[in-house]
Amino acid sequence: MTDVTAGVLIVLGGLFAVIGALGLIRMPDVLIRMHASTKIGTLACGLILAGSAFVFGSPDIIIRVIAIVLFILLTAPIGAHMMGRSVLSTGVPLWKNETSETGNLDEKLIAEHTDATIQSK
Amino acid sequence: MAGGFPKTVRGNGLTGILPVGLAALLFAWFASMLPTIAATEVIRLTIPWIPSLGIELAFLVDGLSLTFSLLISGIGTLVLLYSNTYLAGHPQYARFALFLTAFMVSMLGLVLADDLILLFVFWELTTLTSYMLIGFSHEAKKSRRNALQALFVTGAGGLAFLAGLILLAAATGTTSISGIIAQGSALKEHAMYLPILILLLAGTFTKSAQVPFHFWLPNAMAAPTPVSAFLHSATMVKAGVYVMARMHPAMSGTDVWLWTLTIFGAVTAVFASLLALRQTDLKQALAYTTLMALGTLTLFLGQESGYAMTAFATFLIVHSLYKASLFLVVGCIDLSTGTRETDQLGGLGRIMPITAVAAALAALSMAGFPPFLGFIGKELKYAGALAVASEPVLVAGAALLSNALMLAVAGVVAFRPFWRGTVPSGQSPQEAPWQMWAGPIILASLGAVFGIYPDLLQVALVAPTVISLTGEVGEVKELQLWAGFNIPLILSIATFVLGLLFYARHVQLRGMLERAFTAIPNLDTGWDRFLDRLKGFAKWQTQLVQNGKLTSYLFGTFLTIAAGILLTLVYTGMPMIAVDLSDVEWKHTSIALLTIAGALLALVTNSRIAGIAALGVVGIGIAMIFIVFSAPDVAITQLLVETLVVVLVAVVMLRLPSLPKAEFRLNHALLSVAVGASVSLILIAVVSSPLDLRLTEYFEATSWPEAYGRNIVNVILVDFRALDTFGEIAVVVIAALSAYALLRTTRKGDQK
Amino acid sequence: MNSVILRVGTRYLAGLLLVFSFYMMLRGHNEPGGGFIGGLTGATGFVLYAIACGTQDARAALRVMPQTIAIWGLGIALAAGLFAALFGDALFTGQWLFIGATEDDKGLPLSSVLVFDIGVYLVVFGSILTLVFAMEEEI
Amino acid sequence: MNGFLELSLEIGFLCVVASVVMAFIRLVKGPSLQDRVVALDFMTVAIVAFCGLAAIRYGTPAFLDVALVLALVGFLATVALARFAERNTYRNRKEAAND
Amino acid sequence: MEFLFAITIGVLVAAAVYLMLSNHLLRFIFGLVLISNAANLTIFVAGRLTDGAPPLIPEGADAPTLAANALPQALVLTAIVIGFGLFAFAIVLVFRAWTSLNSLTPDDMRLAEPEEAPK
Amino acid sequence: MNTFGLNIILAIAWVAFTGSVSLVGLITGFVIGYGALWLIQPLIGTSTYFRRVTAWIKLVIMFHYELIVSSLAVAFDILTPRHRARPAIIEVPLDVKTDTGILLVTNLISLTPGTLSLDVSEDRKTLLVHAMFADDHDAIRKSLKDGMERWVIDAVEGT
Amino acid sequence: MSWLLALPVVIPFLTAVLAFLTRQSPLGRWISVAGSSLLLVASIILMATVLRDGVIAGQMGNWPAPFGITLVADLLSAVMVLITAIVAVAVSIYAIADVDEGMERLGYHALFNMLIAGVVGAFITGDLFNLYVWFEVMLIASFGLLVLGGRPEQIDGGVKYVALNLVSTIMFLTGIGLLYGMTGTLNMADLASAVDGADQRLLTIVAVLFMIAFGVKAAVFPLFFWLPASYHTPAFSVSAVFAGLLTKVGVYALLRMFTLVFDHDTAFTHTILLWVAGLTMVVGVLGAAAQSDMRKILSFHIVSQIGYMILGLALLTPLAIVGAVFYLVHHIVVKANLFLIAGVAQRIAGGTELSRIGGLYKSAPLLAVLFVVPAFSLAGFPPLSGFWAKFLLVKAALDVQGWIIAGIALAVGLLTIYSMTKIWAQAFWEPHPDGVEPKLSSLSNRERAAMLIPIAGLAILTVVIGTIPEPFVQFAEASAAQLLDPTAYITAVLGEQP
Ligand code: NA
Ligand code: NA
Repeated sequence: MTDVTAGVLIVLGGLFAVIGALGLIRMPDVLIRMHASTKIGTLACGLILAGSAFVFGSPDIIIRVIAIVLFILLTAPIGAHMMGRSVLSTGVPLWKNETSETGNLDEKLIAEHTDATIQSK
Repeated sequence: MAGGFPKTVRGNGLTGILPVGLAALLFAWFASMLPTIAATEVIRLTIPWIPSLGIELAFLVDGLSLTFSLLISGIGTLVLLYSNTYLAGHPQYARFALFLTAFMVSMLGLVLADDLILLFVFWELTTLTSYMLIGFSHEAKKSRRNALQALFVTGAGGLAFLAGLILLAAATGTTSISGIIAQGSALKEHAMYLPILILLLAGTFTKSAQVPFHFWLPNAMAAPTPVSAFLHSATMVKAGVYVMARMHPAMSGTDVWLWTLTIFGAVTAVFASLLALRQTDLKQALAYTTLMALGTLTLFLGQESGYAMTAFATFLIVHSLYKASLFLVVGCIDLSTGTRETDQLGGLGRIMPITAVAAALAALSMAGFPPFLGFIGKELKYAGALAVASEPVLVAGAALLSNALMLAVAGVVAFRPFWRGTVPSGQSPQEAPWQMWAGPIILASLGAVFGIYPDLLQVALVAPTVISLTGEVGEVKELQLWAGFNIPLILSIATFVLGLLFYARHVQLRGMLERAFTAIPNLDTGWDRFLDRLKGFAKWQTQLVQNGKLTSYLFGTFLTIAAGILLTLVYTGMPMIAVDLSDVEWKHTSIALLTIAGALLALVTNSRIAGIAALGVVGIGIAMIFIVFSAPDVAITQLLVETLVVVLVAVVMLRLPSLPKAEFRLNHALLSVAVGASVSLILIAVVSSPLDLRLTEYFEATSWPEAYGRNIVNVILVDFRALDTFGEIAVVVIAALSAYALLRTTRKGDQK
Repeated sequence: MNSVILRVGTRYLAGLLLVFSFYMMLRGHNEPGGGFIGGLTGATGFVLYAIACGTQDARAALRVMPQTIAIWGLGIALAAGLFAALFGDALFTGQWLFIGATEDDKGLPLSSVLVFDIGVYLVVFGSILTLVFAMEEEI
Repeated sequence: MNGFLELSLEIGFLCVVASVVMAFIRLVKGPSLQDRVVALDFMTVAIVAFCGLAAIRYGTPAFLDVALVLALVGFLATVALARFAERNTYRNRKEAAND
Repeated sequence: MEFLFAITIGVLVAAAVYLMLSNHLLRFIFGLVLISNAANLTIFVAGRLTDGAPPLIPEGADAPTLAANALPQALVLTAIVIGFGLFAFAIVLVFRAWTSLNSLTPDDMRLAEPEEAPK
Repeated sequence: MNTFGLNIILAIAWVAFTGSVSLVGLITGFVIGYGALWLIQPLIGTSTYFRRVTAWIKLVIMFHYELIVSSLAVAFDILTPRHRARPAIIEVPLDVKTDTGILLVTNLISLTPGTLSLDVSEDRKTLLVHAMFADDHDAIRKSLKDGMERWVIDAVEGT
Repeated sequence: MSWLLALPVVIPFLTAVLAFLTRQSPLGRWISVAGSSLLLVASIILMATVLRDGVIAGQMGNWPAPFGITLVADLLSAVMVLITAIVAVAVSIYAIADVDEGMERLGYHALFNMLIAGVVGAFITGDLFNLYVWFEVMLIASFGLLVLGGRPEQIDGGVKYVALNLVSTIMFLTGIGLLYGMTGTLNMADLASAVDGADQRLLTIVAVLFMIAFGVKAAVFPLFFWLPASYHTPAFSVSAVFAGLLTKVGVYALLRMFTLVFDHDTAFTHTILLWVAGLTMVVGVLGAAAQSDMRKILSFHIVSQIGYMILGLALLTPLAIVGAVFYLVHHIVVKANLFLIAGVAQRIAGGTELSRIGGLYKSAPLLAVLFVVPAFSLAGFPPLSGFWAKFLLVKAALDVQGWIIAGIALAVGLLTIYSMTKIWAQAFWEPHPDGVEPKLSSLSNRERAAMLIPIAGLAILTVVIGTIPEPFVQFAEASAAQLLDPTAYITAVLGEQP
């Protein structure tokens, strides 16, 4: 039974991984691609790791798996945030369908962030 | 060096006197050996030096070496005495005296050495000290040039000489000179005889300035006159002659020996005497006459007859006496009048009477007038020449011509300045102080004394020398002023007539010679061209290999790698290769492909970020390999390091410009493929046979029971091979400190 | 880097990485890990700190100059090797002390090998930070 | 290990490797710096999953340790590159302003 | 399996050599990273490859039943760290080359070996 | 959360890492955690808060629910040939005050597909969110404020 | 026994640690001097022991060979360690005057001692991978020292030095991997017999790979580019220790590996080495002839003289190995000294470019004397050490009818004379172009002592080797015997084995 659960989780995780990667290829601009990679990737990873927790079943493995997932949950969004921020501040061209409400956002961000970074030196 | 003798004739104090005393002591010491040697005995002194190479500090005093020793130490004493006044007050006199004394000692060592290698040591020491002495006026460019020339030419010969000595030692199985001579004629039959001879002669001919290696000697006159007197008349240049004489018993008697020495000697003698007459500078003229003497001595050594050997021994002494004397006289004239040009000299006889007498005595000996030793020498020369086995006429003719020219030169150098004309205006010459005329007078007088009492010389030196040369007592010929009316006497008379004629016509002759010699290629200007060519070639070659371009260096290095491996492969043939693809899973293939794809992306991309990302992909691919093939520790480390690499590159790249577009270079591509293919091929061959797992099995067996660790990799790192790990962390520390230092000096460097 | 999110995240992550790095180091003898991996991980924590809050803050937090840490690490590693001299063993011979050892259980192992690994940890940690801090400051 | 799990694992590997390959395509195509970095970041996460699969496949929890480390530090590269992009833009603009 | 990765290593080396030969220091660095990886992998592959058996001794056992060759792993680990040290220095050097020589093309760096030797 | 609490968490983390739950392990973890915190001291301001266990549990559950539901939405968009997405960058005013709170909010928003936290303004009052399905900006703002931010405030800053 | 072997490595490391911790104060330099002196004492004891007991080996960590790492000292290793210690003492004293406070604060003394540790480690290890590690220690320390000071030409030279040495390092590493893959062992004594079981064709190829990797380190033709590109750029004490020691580690490694392990097809491998030796001699000496800077001339001469040492190895007769060992020792002393002297010349005459300096003979006669000794020793004048070195090798070449190579060796000697006299004529004899009189008295008493004492010491050593060569020749003979018949070495490491 655990094997079946694990198998399902693994296959599901694998499918999500593929979907995430597909999103990475298919989606029209970088921010949208990040949606695909950050969350779906995390989800896929979590599912597969959960699968392995099921297979091993021992508490230390489960704790370890939980730790891994927590670490990813902690770090992945921070990375995504950094990337997103840099997308805005470097003025990467976005998809035509973007409907942002802030007009000169990138200028503002550059002024706000990078200035401080450089000046802090 | 214009304008009078030094104000003070007190010389250079203790620095000046000590060497004289030392030299005199040495002379006295050698003189005390005369009775022993005259009794045809030898004195030996042997101290072990390098037993493992069979090299000894072996010294031998026999007739030949004692003759040389006495000449060296005796003339050395007088020259040092002379120099003390000649260079009185010179700021570098101490160095001068040191070098001159060192030279003298080296020269003594050379003639006393009874070991080939020891001999060579002293041989090179004379080269070195003479280099220092020729370049004594080191602030003059000419001195430096001529010193280098002398060093280079004799040094080149010296190296050939060394090769010859080594071969000689190998052929005879000993480095002992006595030992070699004792082997008798075995050497002459040895297969290596000819190469040995050629190499040895290369050394002796250059050192003794035989044509065509003669050009350095006149240039060496850049040295102060006492040096010329000592080195280039009496001693150093005779080192070559000495060695030929020393090896005479072991090596002479073959056709090669005979003809080589005869031809080189004869040509040198004639050529040099012509050149001597051509000179207007007294010192230069004397320098060429030295060449003539060296040629003559070589010529004699070519022979085997007792006449030739006796003539050699006698002429050796004669020449040393008069030539040293004349050089010293020229030094006096030079200091007194400020010039050495014959045309600007005259009438010095009344003002410098003692010097004039010395000059006259020496010149008469040189010209070969009776009753001077020079006359006896000349007679023996002719006798020796006529005793030459083949072509005696040619040899005698050469001797005649050179002797006549010698007479003319003697007139020009030692007669004219004193006894003809008047002192040119503007000169106010004085008699030399006694320290400076003592030497010439003593040496010149000895020429007369020995001429009148030849037996003195005969018994004490000539006979023992000839015995050294021939090994037989019976070969010694009598030294006598009157040997009866014979062919040598007739030749002597002819010499006088011809010589006086040459003297009378020397100005016209000089003009003729001038024209003739400008037509002959001059090796001296050739020297400068040689050096330029050498430098030019060196520059060209260096530009070629060391062109300052890193890409060339890298290309060369990688080319060496590829060529080294592939050519070796051609030599060895293909190593055993077994390809087993049965256990390859699709996973493995995809990981490999991913890694390759990453590498190719890094290769082709013009975007820095794509490049870094590509490296990241390669890193990930390799980490996956480590994971799949059971190396979790390595995988973790790989991933951590990869992350840090990206971080560092990202920091540094902020200041670097974008990548330029890469141009495709076919030669680079071919080389890269060759290197890559070689590595692949070797690795495939390596993994084609099974691996001996002794070490790993030991680690597996002992890791837990003995090293208390379950992670074998970690146990290897911190226990089995902890020293590696220690070195490794040292690398990490040093890398950090080095990079830190490099970064921190930025500001300092930029501010400059 | 002037990001609130990163700064706050770093607050947790840096500590987590440090603790995690000690863990990786200590377990290294029996499980994947060890001084290198520990040191690298620990350094990563401070690298993150430096990126998020600037090197001044990171240096202040570290209190000791990183190069001093590195060189002390080297000294400690060397000392761990030299320790064997006291027992007449060769350089880098592991010296073990099992606290509370019984028949079945080896107890709590203390060893020169562990000290060595700590040295390795400190070297890697200190060296990387030396490098990264200096680069951050100079570039 | 039964057949179902083995099959699932094989599918899992296939999917993960395929996703890595697709991410690589994005990495090659770019076009922006961020695209490439996102692709690389995705690969990192995929390797974490890969470690999980390897741990099951070979019955060795040791590979989970690899995942553990990677989960913690993997994002550092992303952060560094993102920061590079920002600072680089700023520098370029500043230089352009100075010109 | 080894064959496959031997080929992979060859490609890595070839790419690395080409990059190192390009007259640009950043590309040289890229090449350096690649070739270091290739060298590490060479040791690993030369020590033979074993799937799924990390050289860890299970609790309760005295020795592993089947384990991958641990020695090359230790060597590679050492080599990776050393390689990192060298890389770190190299990248800083490249940076310094840019700031003090204002060039990343080494063939244009002619201070140590000037084009024309001064007379 | 005060320093002590953080330390406890680190100690627990330690136990988690070592995988052996014991007093010795906990103490060791506490000591090592203490060391780590000591090192990063300047980062930790003085702060005291209750832990709201129930709020935490709710947060965890809701987060996972959101994660799965919106993942499916994004996956659907990826897999279907036409892009339904109407992406936009939206400014969301922030009520959450504490560092931990901000981090949680932003991270959780990022982790739920469809929304991605791009940045927090320097004054910590505004959050920039990239939303994939942003036909109605205000609706998104509202759902975020009433959903994720609310739950986080309850868990972290609740009285 | 094992501590005797370990101490020469441990001492410089401890010194480096202490020197680094005290880098902000002048104490660092004294620690460095003390550490080097201690190293000297340790290496003397080591040498005495090896002379008394023959080859000694120590198993680090008490793990038996070939499983752990073995440190081994035969006569060659012992003498290399000893000479390294001597150079270390000389240079650490010299550095007191030569290295400025800025460099000290950046850790000069620590880097220097780490370099020495790496060199000593390389000489004393009996494990191939461990050799790689020491190579790296040495290499990375040399990187740091080379660019310390950060002048642009240092950076330029550093780029080339680093780039090419990294290539060599990676080749070495690859070679180790391959050799391990063939034999399953890393212990060099163990390798000596383990290679017999390997595919001999493959072994030859791997041997060539090692030859190239070590060839870069040893700076032989056509792999020496990095050396003349960089050695004239760093601080003088740095270039002295580089010139003396670094390339010699490469030569040592060649000597060790190609007598102990790769002796299966000497007809091929050692013929290549012979070609390499000849070309290296010639190309190096011509390179020197093309230079006009003292340090550049000396740098190219390093290359040229490496050729002589390789010649000894290539001929592989007892006498040739004697010559190589003798040359190795002589060269380290002499070459390090010449670079130190160049440093003094730079200080008092204002440079090393020969056309811009002069007058040293007239106004600094002591320096002139001190220069003459190593310079003419290098040129091979008797009775200085270089003569015997050259003599032995030429004799060895002639003994095997190697006419051409002997001729090359001699001709290169002549060109060496040319270079040395060029320096002598232009820096010493020729008046200074600016009319200044460079005097040693322009240095402070402390500087004068710090710079001249090591120079004088090394010069005296040169003279001693030259005039009393017997013990040195005997030593070299014993060492060559050990190299050519490695039984003692192997037994010392592995114990009595079938
Ligand atoms: Na063998
Ligand atoms: Na000059």
